[in-house]
Amino acid sequence: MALNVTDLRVYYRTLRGEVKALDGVTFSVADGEIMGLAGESGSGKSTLAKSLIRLDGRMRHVGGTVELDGKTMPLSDDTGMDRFRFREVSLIPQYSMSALNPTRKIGKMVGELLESRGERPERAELERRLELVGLSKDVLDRYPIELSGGMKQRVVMVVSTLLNPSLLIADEITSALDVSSQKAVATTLLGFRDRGLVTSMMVVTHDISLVYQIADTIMVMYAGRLAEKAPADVLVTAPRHPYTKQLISALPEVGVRYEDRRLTGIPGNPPSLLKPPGGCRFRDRCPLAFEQCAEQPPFAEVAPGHFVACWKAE
Amino acid sequence: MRRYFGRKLLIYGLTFFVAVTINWMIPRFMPGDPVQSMLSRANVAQPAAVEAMRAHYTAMFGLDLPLWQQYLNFWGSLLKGDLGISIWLFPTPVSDVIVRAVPYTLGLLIPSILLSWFAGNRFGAFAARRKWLDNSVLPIGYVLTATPYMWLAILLAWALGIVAGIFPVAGAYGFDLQASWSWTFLGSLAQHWFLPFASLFLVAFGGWAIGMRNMIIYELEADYVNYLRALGAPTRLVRRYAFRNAILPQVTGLALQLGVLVAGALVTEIVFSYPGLGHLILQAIQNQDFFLLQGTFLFIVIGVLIANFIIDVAYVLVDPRTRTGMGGAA
Amino acid sequence: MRNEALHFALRNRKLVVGTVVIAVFLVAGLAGPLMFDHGPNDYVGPAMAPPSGEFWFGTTTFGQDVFAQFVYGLRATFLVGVLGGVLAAAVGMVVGFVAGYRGGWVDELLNMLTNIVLVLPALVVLLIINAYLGVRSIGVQALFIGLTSWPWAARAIRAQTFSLRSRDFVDLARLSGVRTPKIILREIAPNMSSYLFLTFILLFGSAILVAASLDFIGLGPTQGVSLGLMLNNAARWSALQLGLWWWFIPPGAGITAIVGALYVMNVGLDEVFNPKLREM
Amino acid sequence: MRNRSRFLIPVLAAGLLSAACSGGSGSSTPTGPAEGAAGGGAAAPADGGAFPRNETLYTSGTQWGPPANWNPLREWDCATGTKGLVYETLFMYDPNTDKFSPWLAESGDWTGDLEYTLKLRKDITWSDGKPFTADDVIFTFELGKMETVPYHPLWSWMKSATKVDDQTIKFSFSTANHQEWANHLYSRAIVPKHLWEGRSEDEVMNGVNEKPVGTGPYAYQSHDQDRMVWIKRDGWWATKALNKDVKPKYIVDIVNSSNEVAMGLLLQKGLDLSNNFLPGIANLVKGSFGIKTFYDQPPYMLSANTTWMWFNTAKKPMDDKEFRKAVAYAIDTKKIVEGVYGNLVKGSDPTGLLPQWDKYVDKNVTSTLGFSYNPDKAKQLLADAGYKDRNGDGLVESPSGAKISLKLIVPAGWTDWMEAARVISSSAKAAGIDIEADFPDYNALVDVRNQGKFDLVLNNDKQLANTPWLYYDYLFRLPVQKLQSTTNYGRYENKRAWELTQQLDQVKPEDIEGMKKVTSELQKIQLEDMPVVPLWYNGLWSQTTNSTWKNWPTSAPNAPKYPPTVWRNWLEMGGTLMLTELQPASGG
Repeated sequence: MALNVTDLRVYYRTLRGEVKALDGVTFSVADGEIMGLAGESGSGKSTLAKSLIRLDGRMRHVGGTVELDGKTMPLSDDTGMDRFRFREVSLIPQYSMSALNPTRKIGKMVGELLESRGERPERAELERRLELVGLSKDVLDRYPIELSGGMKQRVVMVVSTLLNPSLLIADEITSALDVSSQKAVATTLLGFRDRGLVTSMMVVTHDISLVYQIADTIMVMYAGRLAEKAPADVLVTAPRHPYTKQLISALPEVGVRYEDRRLTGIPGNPPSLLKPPGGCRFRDRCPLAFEQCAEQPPFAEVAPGHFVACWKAE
Repeated sequence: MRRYFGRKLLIYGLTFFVAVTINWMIPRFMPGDPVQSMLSRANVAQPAAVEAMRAHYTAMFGLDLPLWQQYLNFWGSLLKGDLGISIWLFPTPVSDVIVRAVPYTLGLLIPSILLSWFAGNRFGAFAARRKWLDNSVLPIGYVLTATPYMWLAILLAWALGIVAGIFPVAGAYGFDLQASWSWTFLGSLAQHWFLPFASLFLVAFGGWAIGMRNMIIYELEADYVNYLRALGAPTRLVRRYAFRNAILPQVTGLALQLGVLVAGALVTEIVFSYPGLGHLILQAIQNQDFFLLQGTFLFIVIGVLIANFIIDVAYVLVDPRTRTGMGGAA
Repeated sequence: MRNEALHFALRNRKLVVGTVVIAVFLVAGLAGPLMFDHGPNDYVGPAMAPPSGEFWFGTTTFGQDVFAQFVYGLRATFLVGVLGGVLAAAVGMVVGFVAGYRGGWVDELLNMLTNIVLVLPALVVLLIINAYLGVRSIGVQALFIGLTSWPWAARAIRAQTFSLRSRDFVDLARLSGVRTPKIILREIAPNMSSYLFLTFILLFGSAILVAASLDFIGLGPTQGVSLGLMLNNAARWSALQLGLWWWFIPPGAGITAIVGALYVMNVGLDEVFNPKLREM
Repeated sequence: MRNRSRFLIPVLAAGLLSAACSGGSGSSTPTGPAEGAAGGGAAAPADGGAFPRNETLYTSGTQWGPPANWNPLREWDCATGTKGLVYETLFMYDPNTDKFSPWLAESGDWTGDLEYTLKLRKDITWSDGKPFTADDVIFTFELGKMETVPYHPLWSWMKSATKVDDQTIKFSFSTANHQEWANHLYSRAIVPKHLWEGRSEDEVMNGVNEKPVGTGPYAYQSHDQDRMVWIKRDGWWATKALNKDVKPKYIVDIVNSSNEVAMGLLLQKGLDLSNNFLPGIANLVKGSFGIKTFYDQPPYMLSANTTWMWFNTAKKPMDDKEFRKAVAYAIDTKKIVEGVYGNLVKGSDPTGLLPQWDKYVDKNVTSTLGFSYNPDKAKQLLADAGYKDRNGDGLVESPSGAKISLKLIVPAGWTDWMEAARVISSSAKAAGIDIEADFPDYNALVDVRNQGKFDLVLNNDKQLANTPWLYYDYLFRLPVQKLQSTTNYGRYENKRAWELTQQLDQVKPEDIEGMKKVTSELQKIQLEDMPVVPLWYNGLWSQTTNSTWKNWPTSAPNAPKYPPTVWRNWLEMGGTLMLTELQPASGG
């Protein structure tokens, strides 16, 4: 098992109190697994992705553990986490376009980064990897501003995977791209896994149709909790959680890109995470809701590799 | 890059043109006749003699020509480096008066600008996001940068000069000395230089430190910093990058602040009777010597333009974006 | 959202301290002069008296009440700051909005104008203008300060406008045929109101400093009293050499406190408006 | 190219040391006196360029800008001491005793109604070794034939100056203006013919005269932006002829940047003689700071000139002498003297004549016609002349009902005068006269003053001299020109007064009674018509310290009484003699 997350709770501190953005999440990602992570904005998917690599100033690790390759990651210890970062767990951020220091040539920046992590920069390996994503080695002598958006994204992808991490988190990396670039990026990610440059991958997105193309499994989150996790095919074709069902049914046709606003097209709003109601959080919007839903349903395995958090999912 | 410099030079050229025109225009459309006032100080009894002298000086200053011709002549003599003749220090050419004062002003300005810029940036970057420094030292920075230059100068002159008697508060070197390369003389020079320098330095230092601190805080929230952090880059590297990026607006800021700094030097010189351009301006104003005032004005404008250009060059060196032909921020 | 801003505002120490300082001086400037039945320049006491119960800040060489001068001077200082700041902000906004929104040759032209005024050292220009003015007043001083200190504001506003110009709501307004000035007023300006306010605060502060410098050089208003003029008089009448510290410390401290408070307010407001900068 | 480098080099020459180098050696600039000019065998001072304190006299208060020329004809802006220390005059005049003493001249007498014979001393040499002769004197006076030379008007009543022998000159006149001539005798600096011959008019008047060669006790040593340094010259004629010697080897005259700087230097004993107006100095004189003034109590200073308030008599209501008188009574001069000046000045006599001219004041006239601050009297005068407050604003309107609102102009930045103008404004308002103080800049003020476009203006252009004629010339000169640039700013036209003034000019200076007869009549006219209000006497600002040099002139019984000043045009009124009386404070 590459990644084991157990009852992870991460809250946001705000003035009005703690926002329970991630409220008891348990799942695992196997070696070689590419897991898509979907959900509306505010569902906690981004919080989850961030928690696994770096909590920002307002986030607090309240409880639960994360194990990567058998080692527990000290989420709230910023320096302790450094041991894992880059080497064990790495990130392709949403903001790839601006993730590179504008005042350093790319090659130099990579060199300095590696050196600061105590790694020996190997020019040849770097160039090979760039080639993999279709970039010439010239980019190393360029400043970020001289590259196009797509090029920058690919550079970031190369940099992030340079130390062959066990887990690569790709956070909404395609949202800024057009359809054909999205496809290319998706393919590149697949390539990384297939060549063994990364062991497992977590692809955070709001676009199930895209993630469906590359993911082995898809996990759906709702209001800070897990709703459903299943192999990609199963989830898309036979979802069991009412929320997933609504999500999927909102897709005009599997594999076709759909508009972001469709997801929010589901009637009603997600509950406030400041003081979330007890029990199932989808209750208010759920057509199937009944008394038992006042109790929090477990994230139970209803079929091999298929987990659902719903009393009616049996 | 050529486009970048081309544009800059065009702006500077136009600015110079505007400055010269303002310079020429203002005195001629303001009340008061410079020759008249000079003569009235000459205290000549006989009206006939006054008339003769008046005609003489008016012809000499070219005030009897048609305006357009005066304007052209003005440019003509300007390009020859002739800024006219000082009324206050008649018959010294204005350019000579200025040239004598300039070294003192530069001697104050250059070290105080550069040192305050370097020290302020270092310090501001150091203080940013370090709780106790941020809370204890930055208020001081705010007070410093809000202090009117002349007031700090007055305070220093009073406390260290008059009350404590450690530093002299007037002149550029002891009145008992003559310019020479002796240690006594250089020591005296440094002693007289210190307080004006210190007050300029402190005010500017406060400004740069605050500016840098705020810049760094912005930069530390930038995406590339988050990315580096996510990849476990140590704070040292992150701060180095943030500093490097935050310094860019500070370089531009230097160009923007130049006018303010020059103004600060002018009033500081006035407080310390330091014989630079500020002192000259005060004298020109008090003696209604408008040729000198104009000359000094032009000289300062030229100086600021040159300094701007130097900063532009420096900016190109530190900001790759301008070099790669994408056009800079500045 | 509004409430949140207010909440942060009340909890932001910088903002609170800055506002309180400004308020105290403002009240002193408005109400202080009412305490006196004499003008600031009247000879009311013994000459060169140190601070006492009767003359809180002592007296000048002429026996003028320094405290009375101080509170009257505050008025002048606020007035020149507000007038100069408002004028500079107005010019900066007009130039910035028009340049940023219109783009093209209008932008080029205004940008060039901005750059020219920007490069000219403002105080020196003011010096030369003021030196030739026969009669100088606070209004004229503020006018010229306003006319020389707008460029950086214009530049900043232009950049902001530029980024707002292509937003959906602006496009929408434009497509529905709203006229340009209205778009700027209704759509763009409100969306950067906090930014405009910050700009105004900085212009306010710098107008005060510039005015003080002019006053100190002897190019201040020819009538009345201001903090800068007090400094000028103190220096001219040898307050330093005669040890009349009560004459030159209050006006400088007043200017420093007001301008410093404005700067601190500015940073505080910035933190309130910009969540990224909030300290956790 | 040369011009370009003139601009660029200083800009590029950064750093302090280069600043010191090029800024410090002011004498290397093209206009400064050339290197060789340190004539008189002057050697650079020892000890790394420092002037030994005990041999150096530090003065200030004259030079308000860097020394720019050493041209004694430019009496108003030549470097301090050019006339007096280098170039000397034929006579000395001591205003305190009203005595002329021969200086370069041995004697001089009116040898006819229109003829004056001057005898020169023998054995006087110029600092370049050439003998001083009658030719030099004649040459100097003949320079006045050039129109731009300030004493050109002399030639409208002087016919010729002819050499009798090397030591004797005969001047003949068309009009014997005795008073003026006496003034010329001690005011004109004599220049060496052999060096000035052949200079064009422009050079004579506008020349810098870098290498001043004179007959006086000092020679040019060096100068910089902020100072003028003179070095004692060997072989000054007076040492032998009059047994007078100047003690300081160096005189360093410090350029005033401001009065407060002078005060600071004085307190640190960096100045021996400050001729600055130092407000608040009375406190220091009374304290233990070692600073002395001529008197140790008010007014502390000798008087140097009168501040007058001119009425523009060409304008209403200032054309009405009753109104003018009312204003004169309405001004609280005492408040100016005490409040503004802290008793450093003295209120003026109603005639405006300086204390040194007291003997020319006809007390009978002043006791009946004199005025003093009396608001009730002012109101009475106004009421009698028909000036009444018709609209109840506390301020009077003119008999015709027109509003009266006058502006008293004073140059902006002249802070003491600005304060005084405020006092005048408030005391006039208290008496019902609307006078507002206004502070245009100096240029604008000169413009409106000379063109007669003002209401009221303060002025003190005329200084103490040998003759009150100068004052009456200032008050009454006719005809009124389009521009009145130096005299009669009020455009006051009184033929009788002008005739009397001219008459006064022709009275011999020794004939005190004859002068008094004329001045008495002038004073009567002046006080009856009140074209101008004398307000206060400005001091001959002078503060001294005893740390290095002693025996300064003071009012104390045994002390010298010469004017303690190095102001321009005062050295020949005793300033030079003051220097000869100085003694080193220690070991002297």
